[in-house]
Amino acid sequence: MNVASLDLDLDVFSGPFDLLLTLILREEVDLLEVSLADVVLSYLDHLEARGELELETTTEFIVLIAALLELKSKLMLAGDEDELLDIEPEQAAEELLARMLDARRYRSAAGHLHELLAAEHGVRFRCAPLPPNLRRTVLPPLDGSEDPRLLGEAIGRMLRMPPAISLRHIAFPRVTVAERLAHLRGLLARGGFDFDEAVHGADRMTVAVTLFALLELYKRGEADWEQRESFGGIAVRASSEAVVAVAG
Amino acid sequence: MSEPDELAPVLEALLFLSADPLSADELAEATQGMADTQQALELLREQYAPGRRGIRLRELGGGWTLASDPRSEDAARRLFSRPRTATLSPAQAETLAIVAYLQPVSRPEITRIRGVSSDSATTTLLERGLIDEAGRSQFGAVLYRTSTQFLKLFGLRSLEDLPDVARWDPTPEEQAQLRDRLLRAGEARADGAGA
Amino acid sequence: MSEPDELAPVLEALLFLSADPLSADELAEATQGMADTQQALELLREQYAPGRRGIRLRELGGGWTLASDPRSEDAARRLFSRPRTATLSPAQAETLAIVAYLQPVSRPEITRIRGVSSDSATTTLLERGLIDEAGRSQFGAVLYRTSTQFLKLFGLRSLEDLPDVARWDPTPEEQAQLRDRLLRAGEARADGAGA
Repeated sequence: MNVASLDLDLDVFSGPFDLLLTLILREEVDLLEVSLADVVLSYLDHLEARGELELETTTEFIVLIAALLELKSKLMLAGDEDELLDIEPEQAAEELLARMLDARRYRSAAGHLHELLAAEHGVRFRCAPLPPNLRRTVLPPLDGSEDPRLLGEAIGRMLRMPPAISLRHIAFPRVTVAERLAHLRGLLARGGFDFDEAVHGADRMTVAVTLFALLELYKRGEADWEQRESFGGIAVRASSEAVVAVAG
Repeated sequence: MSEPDELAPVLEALLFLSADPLSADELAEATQGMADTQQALELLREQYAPGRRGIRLRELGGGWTLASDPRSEDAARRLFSRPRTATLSPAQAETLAIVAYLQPVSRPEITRIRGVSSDSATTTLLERGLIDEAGRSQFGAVLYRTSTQFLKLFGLRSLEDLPDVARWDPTPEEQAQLRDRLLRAGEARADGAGA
Repeated sequence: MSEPDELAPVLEALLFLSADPLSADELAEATQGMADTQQALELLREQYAPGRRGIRLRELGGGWTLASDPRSEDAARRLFSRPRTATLSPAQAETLAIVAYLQPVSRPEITRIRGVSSDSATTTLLERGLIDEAGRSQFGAVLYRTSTQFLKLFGLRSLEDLPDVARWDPTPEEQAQLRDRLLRAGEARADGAGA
């Protein structure tokens, strides 16, 4: 089988691996919500069921998973605030493609090295010490011929820390239910609104918090809504009670 | 100045004695321009033409070196009771290929390309003398490069003998297909699932 | 059974590869009696008749061996016995720096700081007399310190004369001990490589 058709059954997704990839790249499934560990476990189960190791596809799988892990870690720990959650699907696809090509390239090069080595089969070299009368004398270097700065520089190089993963820029939810309540009440005061309009241009987190705020308004009897079909628009209006209250 | 046929035996002796390949310059320097080194090497090359002798003259690792003819391998294995070199595992071959093409290259970089840790492969390649340390990267990671031993064992005159790595890249059409596969392979299913 | 002139090149290869003389019996066993070993050796002897080649076939201590022709000795001496000054490889320089600044220091510590095995560098430094053993750590690992020879090579009167590393320190504001900082950086690099 190829990696593409590996069947997955995850919390947020069930279907073949290539579909998951496609959905991630089209941003229809949030990579942050995909448990890559579960994907790996599924693959291991699959391998166990097959009882054999398919080297080619396993390598492809490892490269893809590694690339997804890196993408995911970039999403979680964006190095710069501007970059936060800012990987375009095309960019992600290009990166995955570049990874696959890189891995493929050096795997092929490794195959070529195997061929070279095989072609040299049976070629041996002489390995014998020089006759004593020809042995190279190694002169002890002169006193003071080495510069102590060499040592200080070496220490300096080894003191360098590798680039640290910064946790500074993890996005903590900055939007609060109170803020969204105020926003929705403002819209309601104008008579009513469409939910899409209320969250126009907002990020995922804001959409979720706005939905909470809407539920809160409903619970308090301030708003009613209507949705004519699944996934259709949600029309929100002030509840009749509230209207009466206002009118009264 | 003597004749090439007087110089050839001297070069032969030097090549016999030296563990490392010797360049024409090194040979010329050691023989202090006794005669034309290139002509003498040409002469030696004829004497060592494949099939004539049990020893071959090879141009490897930036110089000239003598090596056994592979036809004696069965006998050599019986006599020395060890194979010429251990074979490379797939992980070692991939690591070696990355070092050969990208040198100097660090371990994290190798790991990034392979998608898996390459520590034990790197250590084995170092122990077998196929790669050497080559300083540190700007982030402090040890860098690696291939050794003369690598060129010798793989029958290469220099790194230039390695084919262009782009040779194994898929054609632009295939790349476009791969890109499509990544972006849209599951689209039919995605649409099916979304309905 | 093949002819002596097919066996001769195989014997030639075996003699070429072996550092020690090989007896006729050993040669016969390795070639599993392909042909008459004595006849093939006779043939080789003719090919290697003195004066014809830069390599000679000699009978030595009950066996046969190849050796360079004495006429190439001048050139060989120029090539091989030129005195050479040993320089420090990057791995040796780093290992020596760790020993110089942290002494006494153990091999496992050196490895942790460098992030790669440093056994061969340590061994070379010991052989060159630049470092000495200095007892054992509480965990039983051999400890190293620099030698008087080291001070001479670097033109230092005492270890106090070692330059202040602050000059090359990428983060001089760090307060922790040099040893702890080196270990921490080494381990951080090792973790990064494993990711």
